[in-house]
Amino acid sequence: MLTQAEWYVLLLSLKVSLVAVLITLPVAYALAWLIARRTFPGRTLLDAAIHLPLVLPPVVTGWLLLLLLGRGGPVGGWLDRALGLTLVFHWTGAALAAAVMALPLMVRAMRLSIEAVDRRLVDAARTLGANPWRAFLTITLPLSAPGIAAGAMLGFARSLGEFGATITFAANIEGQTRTLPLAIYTGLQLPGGEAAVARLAIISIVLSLGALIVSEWLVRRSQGTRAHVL
Amino acid sequence: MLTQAEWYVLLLSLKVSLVAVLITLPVAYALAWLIARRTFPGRTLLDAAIHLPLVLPPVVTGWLLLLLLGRGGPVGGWLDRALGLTLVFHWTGAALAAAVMALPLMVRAMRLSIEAVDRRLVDAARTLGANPWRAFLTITLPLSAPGIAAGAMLGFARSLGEFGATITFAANIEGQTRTLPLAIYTGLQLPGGEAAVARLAIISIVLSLGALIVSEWLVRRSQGTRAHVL
Amino acid sequence: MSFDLDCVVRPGAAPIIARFASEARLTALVGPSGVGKTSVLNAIAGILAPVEGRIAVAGQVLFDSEAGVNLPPEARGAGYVFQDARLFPHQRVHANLVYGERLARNAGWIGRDEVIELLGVGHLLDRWPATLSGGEARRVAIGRALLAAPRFLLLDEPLSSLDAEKAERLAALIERIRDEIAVPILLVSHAAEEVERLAGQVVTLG
Amino acid sequence: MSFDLDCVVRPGAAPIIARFASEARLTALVGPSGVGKTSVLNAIAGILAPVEGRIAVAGQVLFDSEAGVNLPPEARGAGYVFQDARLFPHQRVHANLVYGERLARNAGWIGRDEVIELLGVGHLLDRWPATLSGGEARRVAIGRALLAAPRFLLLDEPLSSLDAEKAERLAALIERIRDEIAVPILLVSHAAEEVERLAGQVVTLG
Amino acid sequence: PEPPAGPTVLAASSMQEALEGIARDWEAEGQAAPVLSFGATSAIARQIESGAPADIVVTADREWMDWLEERDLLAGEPRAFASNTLVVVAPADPAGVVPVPMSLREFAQDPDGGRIALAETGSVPAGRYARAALQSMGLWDVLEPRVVPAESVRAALAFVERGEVPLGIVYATDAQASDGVRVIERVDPSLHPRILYYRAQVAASRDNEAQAFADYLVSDAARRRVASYGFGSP
Ligand SMILES: Nc1ncnc2c1ncn2[C@@H]1O[C@H](COP(=O)(O)OP(=O)(O)OP(=O)(O)O)[C@@H](O)[C@H]1O
Ligand SMILES: Nc1ncnc2c1ncn2[C@@H]1O[C@H](COP(=O)(O)OP(=O)(O)OP(=O)(O)O)[C@@H](O)[C@H]1O
Ligand code: MOO
Ligand SMILES: [Mg+2]
Ligand SMILES: [Mg+2]
Repeated sequence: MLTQAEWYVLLLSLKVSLVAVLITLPVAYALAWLIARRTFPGRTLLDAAIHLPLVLPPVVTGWLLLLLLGRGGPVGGWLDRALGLTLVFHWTGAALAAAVMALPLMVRAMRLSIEAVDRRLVDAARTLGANPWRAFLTITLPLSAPGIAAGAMLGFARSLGEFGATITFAANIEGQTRTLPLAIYTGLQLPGGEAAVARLAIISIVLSLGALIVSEWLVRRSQGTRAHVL
Repeated sequence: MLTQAEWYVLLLSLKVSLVAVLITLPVAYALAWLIARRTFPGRTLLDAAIHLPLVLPPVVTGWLLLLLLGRGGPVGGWLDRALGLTLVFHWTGAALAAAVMALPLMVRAMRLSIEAVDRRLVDAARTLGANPWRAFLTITLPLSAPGIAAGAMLGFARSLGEFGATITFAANIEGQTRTLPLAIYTGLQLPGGEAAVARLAIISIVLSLGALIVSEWLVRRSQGTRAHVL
Repeated sequence: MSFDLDCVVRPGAAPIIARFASEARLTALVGPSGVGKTSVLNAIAGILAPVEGRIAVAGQVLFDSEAGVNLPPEARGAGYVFQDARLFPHQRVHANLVYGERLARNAGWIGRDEVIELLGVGHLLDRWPATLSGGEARRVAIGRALLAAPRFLLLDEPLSSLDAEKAERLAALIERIRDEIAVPILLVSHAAEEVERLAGQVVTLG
Repeated sequence: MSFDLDCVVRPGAAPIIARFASEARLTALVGPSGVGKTSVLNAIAGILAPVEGRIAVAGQVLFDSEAGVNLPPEARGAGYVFQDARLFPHQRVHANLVYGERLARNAGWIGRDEVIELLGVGHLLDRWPATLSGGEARRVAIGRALLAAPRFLLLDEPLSSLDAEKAERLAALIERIRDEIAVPILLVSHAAEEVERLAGQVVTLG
Repeated sequence: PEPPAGPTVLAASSMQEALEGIARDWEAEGQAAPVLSFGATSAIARQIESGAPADIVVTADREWMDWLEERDLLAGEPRAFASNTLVVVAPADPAGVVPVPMSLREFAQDPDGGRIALAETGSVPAGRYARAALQSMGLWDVLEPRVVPAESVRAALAFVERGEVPLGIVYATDAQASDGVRVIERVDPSLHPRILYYRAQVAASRDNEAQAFADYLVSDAARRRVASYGFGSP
């Protein structure tokens, strides 16, 4: 059904998107919690900074990543020298670009769910002997699961579709950074590439449909979670 | 401070994004409600279809819009003949592209909030004489306001940043469809265009920061809304 | 017949059989915790559909599985004071109080000012429900139900969490509604003296 | 001294002054609805910080604005039965019951099986809180507080919404805890006979 | 598949097909296949500037090459290895929405004749060449308000293929490859600067084969290959 090259692109896309979502999940949740539950100077600024990759054209985000994380950049140079980690032209760079683009979506969904958690339940946990950290782990975190699920799903979908930042930062290298959207773009550049583009687009669609079904199923399995207290 | 051309781009971007969010809000909310509260055959498929613009590269979305809504397309041809409405090369087309790209983000946020509304409150409203429609308007709708606000904010930010679908569907016409991201992209293509790009990027950032502050302020004004029932 | 029930409700796995007819103006529904009192009230109010059977209140059939009758909650005219207060968290106390009054088709049988006065909630009108004490929330919930001009009342432990004085005042109000306005009342209560004082008939569930 | 309070709490605009010392094993806190009973309990439990003053329970200072003492709730050892049940909606009844037991540093003074038996919640262990009746939820909340091995108990109307038989059983349990285990108890109740039966000292607020 | 092990080539998207053909020839000669990455010329140049581990750069015009040269990022002179021309195209499907003119001049004289799709005339090379040609023909002032600036040549081509505009100006190579358009006019190459594709070796290149592949790109074999896709000689 799929050619070997298509399989390869598909697997790479999955790898990049999964890694992007997994590295972003804890970061996004921590940011969401900070913004939802704490007031501190610069809170709105932090919120705005998180939204930046949404507001800027993806190509600009990719360019900023390149300035910062390219081997000539301040962070990228250090990564390169200290850890031998090169992000540009590497699938980890594609994952990073996808993660940055997915971050604002994930933070928003999680924040919405954290804000909906009844603080009186946290109080109850505290009186029962839970320290703040434990109350967070046993009450706030599980009760905000719908937001985590929604955020993960949004982030995964966004990562699957990420194009502009990836091609600018990580380039378009077969086997490393040519994910589905880049392969589709590459196909669109070829005269008569429409058939290949259509095939790849259908793969994208099927993939996201599959992810959606899995995530809905996971959410429904933990339905008890969402029922309201008497 | 800003050149006249920059002012123009800024105002156009604002117009396009605001219109995109305003036309998408009711549609997104209706879809979110359907998915959150109803079970019907094809529910998951509808959900997947809404996510498509997130998963497909923006350029492909723009291309599909062109196929469908271009003057030669089935819907676009009808719009053109019946209503004299041409979307391609027109700012309404840019707004439509932005709306399509913003839709999945808005639906997800709204759905999360609708699912968090306690149905027992709707029951209470019904016993007090509210028909389903009225109970929806007075209970479900206002209680899901945090999701509406978050969705509107996400959608607005996404619209401000939308590039790929817009340039593919509506092209890059000054005064009609050259929004901030397109202007930024154009600048980036030129050697030495960095200064112009930086100015425009800062405008984008300030704009989204402003929108964020306004939306946070609106949400905080209606804070009573989010307090929990005893 | 004020309340005439012969139905089966099933909120969980176990069926609850409600079969009673009461001529009394005020009927008390008693029974141990978890026996199904709240479920029966929910069925009468129309927010929990019985598996089968028939529910009639004040001569009007609200539900009849055989005849295919199932009035929606808003057409039943129940004045339901829930066991939990269920105030609308996004509306201030005043808006909560008048929610049903605004929707009522017929004129109410009790005035807004009178309700506010009798329940002693006048100083709370501008407050959000989340800031109310337990007893305050309960009183607002009672006021909200009364102001909806209901054709009958369903009271699920209305006097619990009220101090003696306020409970007395409310009991007197219930008596007045029972005797003067002749609205059929179904009262769930665990307090024996309350039941004794108010009820014309006692139905024991389970 | 079991409870020794001299503090001001301010949940809303109006300050609530709590100034009492009680030697009794069980102290009843009474007063009209809205006077501030729940707020005082919240202050003792550590989830509502007093504006100023001092709170000591069983000889231990929990809060002292002058000395800068303010123990976090988890270090106070309160067994708090809230006025609303506040069960954790995402945990089944069993997990709710043992939530505090798992965290307790010292061995509890009552066993899990005994609590389940006495409160009659054995058949509910696998249920979600949202499916419980009012009285069932209250009983689970009581069990959850008892199992946390608390150093003192704060009971906010624990017997409301329980039927006579279960209320009696629970009152007997409270008596036993009071007499045998000598855990200081602060009880909020509107029922005169309950207060009379259980309390060694009655504090009237407001 | 085996990951390619040859030199890393960053190239303008418009050269994709031709470069892939050259790479296949090169591989068939027993060499390690080059790693190809396609994108906008601007993105490629910036990737090199930020220290990306690339060996060879291929651009669709001279400007970005100069930009790289100014920054001492190149090793040796950039050399042109292919050329292109512009054509005026119209939708192949006569049932298009707009009436198709016979020539560019006729189109310019009819103010209701619709719009013309070009690549963005300020930033995309194809658009700049097209503008220069129109200026030489004296048509730019008339046509400027009617221009639809597209993201790239391919996007301009798509507008014509879909019948959204009656005319477009694109590269001859693109028109040749598309079934959706027909050429109604060729643009005289003397009306605009020559359209040349350059290749250069990157200064930071560490691949041993890079020099060899850079040489191969300007060889006769490569010239024959690019010609098969419609490109001309430099
Ligand atoms: N969704 C549900 N799933 C399973 N069991 C349920 C559900 N809802 C209610 N029940 C059970 O149905 C029974 C009747 O509940 P109901 O709330 O009507 O009791 P009640 O008589 O009002 O009790 P109380 O006096 O404690 O309020 C209880 O045993 C309760 O646990
Ligand atoms: N967040 C708040 N904002 C304003 N007022 C508040 C807030 N929280 C509590 N109050 C007020 O503080 C007072 C004391 O409340 P509290 O809950 O302690 O009363 P209570 O004595 O427990 O009453 P009840 O017997 O009705 O439960 C009440 O008048 C209440 O309305
Ligand atoms: O909007 Mo993009 O730059 O096509 O991902
Ligand atoms: Mg009940
Ligand atoms: Mg209280």
